[in-house]
Amino acid sequence: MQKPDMSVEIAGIKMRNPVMTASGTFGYGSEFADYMNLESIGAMITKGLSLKPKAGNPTPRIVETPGGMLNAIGLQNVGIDAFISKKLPYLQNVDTPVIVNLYGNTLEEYGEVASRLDGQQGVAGLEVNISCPNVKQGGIVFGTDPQAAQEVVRLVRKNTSKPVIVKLSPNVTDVVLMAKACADAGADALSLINTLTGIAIDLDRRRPVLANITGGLSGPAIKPVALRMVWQVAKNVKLPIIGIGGIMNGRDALEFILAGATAIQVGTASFLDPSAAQRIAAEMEAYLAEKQIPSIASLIGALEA
Amino acid sequence: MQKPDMSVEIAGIKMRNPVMTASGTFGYGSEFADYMNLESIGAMITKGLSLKPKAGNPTPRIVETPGGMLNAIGLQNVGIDAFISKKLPYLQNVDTPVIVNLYGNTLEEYGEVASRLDGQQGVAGLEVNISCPNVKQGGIVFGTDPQAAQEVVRLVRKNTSKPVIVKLSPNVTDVVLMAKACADAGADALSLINTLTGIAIDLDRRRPVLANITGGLSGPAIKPVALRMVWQVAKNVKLPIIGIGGIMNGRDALEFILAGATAIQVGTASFLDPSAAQRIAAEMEAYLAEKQIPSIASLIGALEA
Amino acid sequence: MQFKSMVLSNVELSPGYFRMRMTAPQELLASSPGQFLMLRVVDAIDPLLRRPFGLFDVGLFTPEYAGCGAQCYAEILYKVVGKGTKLLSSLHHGDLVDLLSPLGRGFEIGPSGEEKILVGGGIGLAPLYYLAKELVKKGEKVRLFAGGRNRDDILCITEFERLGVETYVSTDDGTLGDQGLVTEVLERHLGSGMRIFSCGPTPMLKAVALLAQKHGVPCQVSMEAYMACGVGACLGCVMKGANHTDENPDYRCVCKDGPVFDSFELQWS
Amino acid sequence: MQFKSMVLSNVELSPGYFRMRMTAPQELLASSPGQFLMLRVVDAIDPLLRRPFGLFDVGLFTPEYAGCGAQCYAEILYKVVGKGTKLLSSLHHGDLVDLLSPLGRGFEIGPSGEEKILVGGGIGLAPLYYLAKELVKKGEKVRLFAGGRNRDDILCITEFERLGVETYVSTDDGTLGDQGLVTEVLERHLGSGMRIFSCGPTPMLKAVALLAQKHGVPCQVSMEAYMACGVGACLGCVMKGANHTDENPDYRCVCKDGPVFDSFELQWS
Ligand SMILES: Cc1cc2nc3c(=O)[nH]c(=O)nc-3n(C[C@H](O)[C@H](O)[C@H](O)COP(=O)(O)OP(=O)(O)OC[C@H]3O[C@@H](n4cnc5c(N)ncnc54)[C@H](O)[C@@H]3O)c2cc1C
Ligand SMILES: Cc1cc2nc3c(=O)[nH]c(=O)nc-3n(C[C@H](O)[C@H](O)[C@H](O)COP(=O)(O)OP(=O)(O)OC[C@H]3O[C@@H](n4cnc5c(N)ncnc54)[C@H](O)[C@@H]3O)c2cc1C
Ligand SMILES: Cc1cc2nc3c(=O)[nH]c(=O)nc-3n(C[C@H](O)[C@H](O)[C@H](O)COP(=O)(O)O)c2cc1C
Ligand SMILES: Cc1cc2nc3c(=O)[nH]c(=O)nc-3n(C[C@H](O)[C@H](O)[C@H](O)COP(=O)(O)O)c2cc1C
Ligand code: FES
Ligand code: FES
Repeated sequence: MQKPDMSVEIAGIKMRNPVMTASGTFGYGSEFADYMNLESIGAMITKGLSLKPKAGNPTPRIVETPGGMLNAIGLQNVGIDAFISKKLPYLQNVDTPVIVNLYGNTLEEYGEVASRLDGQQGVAGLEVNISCPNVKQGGIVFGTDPQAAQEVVRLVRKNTSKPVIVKLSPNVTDVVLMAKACADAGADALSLINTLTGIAIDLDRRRPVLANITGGLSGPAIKPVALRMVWQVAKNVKLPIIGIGGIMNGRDALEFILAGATAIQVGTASFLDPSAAQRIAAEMEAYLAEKQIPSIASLIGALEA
Repeated sequence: MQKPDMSVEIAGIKMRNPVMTASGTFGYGSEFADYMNLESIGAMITKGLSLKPKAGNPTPRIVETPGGMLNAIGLQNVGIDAFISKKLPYLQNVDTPVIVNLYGNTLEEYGEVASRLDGQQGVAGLEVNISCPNVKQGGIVFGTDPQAAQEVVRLVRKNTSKPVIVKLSPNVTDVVLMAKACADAGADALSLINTLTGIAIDLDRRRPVLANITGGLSGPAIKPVALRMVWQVAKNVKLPIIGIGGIMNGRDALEFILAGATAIQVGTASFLDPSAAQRIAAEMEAYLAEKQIPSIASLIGALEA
Repeated sequence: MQFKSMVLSNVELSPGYFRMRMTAPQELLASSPGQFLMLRVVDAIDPLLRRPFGLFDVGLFTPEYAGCGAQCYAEILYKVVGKGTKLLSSLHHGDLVDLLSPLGRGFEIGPSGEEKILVGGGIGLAPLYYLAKELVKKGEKVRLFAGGRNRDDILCITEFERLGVETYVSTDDGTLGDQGLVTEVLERHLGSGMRIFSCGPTPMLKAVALLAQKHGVPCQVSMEAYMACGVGACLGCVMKGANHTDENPDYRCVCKDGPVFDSFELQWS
Repeated sequence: MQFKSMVLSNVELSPGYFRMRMTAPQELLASSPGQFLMLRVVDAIDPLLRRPFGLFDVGLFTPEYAGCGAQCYAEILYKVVGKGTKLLSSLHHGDLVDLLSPLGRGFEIGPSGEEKILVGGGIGLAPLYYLAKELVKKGEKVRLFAGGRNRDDILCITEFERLGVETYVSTDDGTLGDQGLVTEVLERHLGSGMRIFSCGPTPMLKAVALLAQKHGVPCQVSMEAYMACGVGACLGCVMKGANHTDENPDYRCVCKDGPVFDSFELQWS
């Protein structure tokens, strides 16, 4: 039979397949060029970007946990100026849509970063990370409060003509409530999940392993929670969804598609296998071919539940 | 040196060591008598008990996930009458405190189960599972709403003279808020965490693996989240805490003690190793002996963070 | 009982089907056919849970084995279907595994004199060999009906025949024995004075149970269910008993009340 | 580069210390001493992350090995400290592992004619053997100062001497070589016209860096950090550069900017 049609579109961003790289796990793309073909996947999402360069947290910043890992990088990044001058040019020459993940330490910063990126060639869309504290308001996390999240999304929406993807935090009682809030505020798509907050302890030293004490849990361990949240949101919100969380292979990825995701992101898997994103895209296509499923679109939300 | 003192006390319940068996993972105790000495551990917690016998969910009810498992048993249990007539007598002859885990399908049921147990010989305390839906109020889960949780705890408190341990759900934005609510309502101790809600998908059949669709995630995968919540609650609430989540060995257990737990519960580990609870108690004592730590009490909340 | 046992051999009998022999404590000789074991493949979290397997054979070593310490062995016959069994198939002589056994309720052999009819579908054959051995020891007349999709699913027939068991083989594609379902072959031979012992995929067991009922032949079935604890504690492996209703729940644990049930104990809908 | 390689040998040299030889692609010959590899012990999620190890040796097979397909080999020298290395130590000839290598920035050999001073603490010796081999090939004069807690921590000294390297051994407890810290021995021999290449626990590296500064000897150090990606993407392995301030962050990735740094590149406080 002929090749399955793996192409999908999210908020106007056309992708050759549903596989994206998750922010913070794929650097600025170039780091993986020796290990895979960057033009074999659907889209690349860059490391969380802020207005000014960000130092990030002291070390240790990462630790392995059962079936997962904790990270407390602290959103270290080069800042918008260096991104535009040093990182973006390389990405502009790769024939794969680039989505810039951004965040702000204050509400205003979100708006500024968004507008600074608005004019930029080769930025196909924005992914807004709301899983970070508002330094102005005693560190309450934007992504755990519907009002705060809405303000962020509205402001970003106002400051860009590019597609706005909002990335949801799983550390909430009701992810559907957060999803609806972001949808009402003008989000074009939703990506979920970000990491679950956890800690690891060094028993002998009687200290947390991470200098930051808490970190974000990622990897296979969180897959069941991620699938559940994607499924809940897909049932209750009309926006296209990008599924994230513990995806290690094509079968994992297709489970998220069945649960209602239009595309997926590969995060921690890229650390285990730097060509994971390309491999997963190939594994997904091979599955469709084997089962004689003509197009990936027919699997989106096809879970019988 | 002489043996370390492993004894702890929670809300008046004296235990020879901090190891308890987690509700639903240890049946009614007798199931494990062939595999371990039931009098080698601190306490036993029985399967979630309701007023009437409960059929539970259709099958499949369990599935393995990366580093964990999902269960949707549906709180199947024999009901209070059969528990008192058939299960309790056996437990009364075991020289280890028995704590009865209970739940209600309505607010009122919580009160009734509690009062029915109040008079019972050999019930050292009650553990109240608030991680279940209120059938009367459109299935909102008691354990995710501070008001609902408080009502439950107040009612149980009113209906029993026994120590009341409230078991918290991790599926909330702010576990400290829930903990405080339960403390204010009269809880004597808090146990956490219950399972994280997740789903598993059978790709080829395009269906959820569990008949109930969603299930509760347990096992090593959730340990970092459990440690984080225990640590947060211990810092902010004065009540004694029982740490639960992915404890597989003595080192895991001691990490929870450092994070602020006075005792711990062994759940999924008992499936991998039916003598896990006894082994973990022994491993904890061996660690203290090796490090020449005279008493477990000195480690409670000793994390330097 | 929980014990560590050493892998002695682990041989691929036909594509994807393995027979593994392990050392076992003397006490396992007290097990009965139909009982099972829970095996922990690796002392790690992936795979996390134990895997259940029926006892294919249990016995005393013949002298030439006497070297290896234990005097008793246990065998399982297994099919590679996923992560755990794949890992299991990679174990070598000398590797250690952690076992719980004997678990559950085995077959009830019934009065002697009857014809004992064994019905196995695919890997469902596993517990029937141990049963056949015990029946033959008691001098019973035993017949085996073994079915599978194709020739590769038919295992150990010679072993049964060596016991003096009369065997009837059928495959869906006719690549070995009669073409057709094992139940079709079975029906041609069913009569009074027989007792059926059956293990295999649930649809087959259901068909066998109906046949047995139709011909008034007592029938036991060995069921499968996802298991976590194997000791009746987690309630993960339950099946609906014949009289189960949501008002009067009657769930049976496959691990403890089973895996072997009288066919009329269960709800077959 | 990412490649699968076959374990050829995996030998315990002293309690808890192993030397493992693997097949490798020809391209690895282009690696330089001080570069490292990231090894995936099992294709499972426990342990999840790759483990970094320095290249202990890389070379062409001597003819007698020619059988095994590849023409090139890589070796690592490792200490069992936790889950991953324990599992690694259980691998046998024929097992496959997945590797990323060469990674990072290796040692800069510097002008010829200087005395090349190698300083290794415990397992820190690993990358220095590959370095010594290359230096000797270039006809440089090489001295090795190897330190450890006790005699079991001193490895492969004969291998270095066979290269013609002058070796100085010291142990904290004096069970082998001089009693005392490697830096004490080192200081007695430091002089101009030397260049230091050092690998070991961070406190030792700090002491070596200070010594080098005091005697005006250029010094490179090979650092360790927890790593996830190994390619500069996750920012998990960073260290503060000499001029790092929170306003003007200057973090260096050990995996990409290192693991080898000039001692003055880093903030040693
Ligand atoms: C009482 C009993 C006796 C059994 N005897 C045998 C035997 O003698 N030979 C044999 O080959 N198989 C037997 N099985 C089935 C065997 O347990 C499964 O094939 C095996 O657990 C699959 O594990 P896996 O990791 O390879 O598959 P995976 O699909 O990766 O397993 C994932 C999870 O599903 C469970 N699972 C998958 N298939 C089954 C199944 N059919 N039954 C129960 N749990 C399952 C696994 O235990 C595991 O928890 C028996 C099952 C039961 C309940
Ligand atoms: C560039 C580099 C080169 C190295 N070269 C060698 C070598 O040649 N020989 C050798 O024996 N060891 C070397 N190490 C250290 C080695 O990587 C660790 O000992 C190993 O990762 C421990 O894994 P584990 O699972 O046994 O220990 P665990 O404690 O179970 O590991 C848990 C986690 O911590 C990480 N970790 C633990 N210790 C270290 C450490 N010292 N450095 C970095 N990560 C660590 C592991 O990678 C893993 O992610 C090197 C480290 C780095 C960064
Ligand atoms: C080291 C690391 C850094 C990350 N940095 C970011 C970030 O900057 N912005 C963001 O939105 N998410 C970040 N994430 C979250 C991932 O994008 C992803 O949501 C999460 O890891 C879950 O997916 P996974 O299980 O496939 O890794 C980071 C994750 C890791 C492991
Ligand atoms: C099969 C199963 C059944 C459970 N039943 C109950 C229950 O009836 N009541 C309850 O409060 N918690 C129940 N739990 C939750 C456990 O008590 C425990 O909180 C959870 O499993 C986390 O601990 P673990 O990771 O050690 O398993 C159950 C867990 C499992 C796996
Ligand atoms: S497997 Fe736990 S009750 Fe049967
Ligand atoms: S290990 Fe990821 S950046 Fe160095």
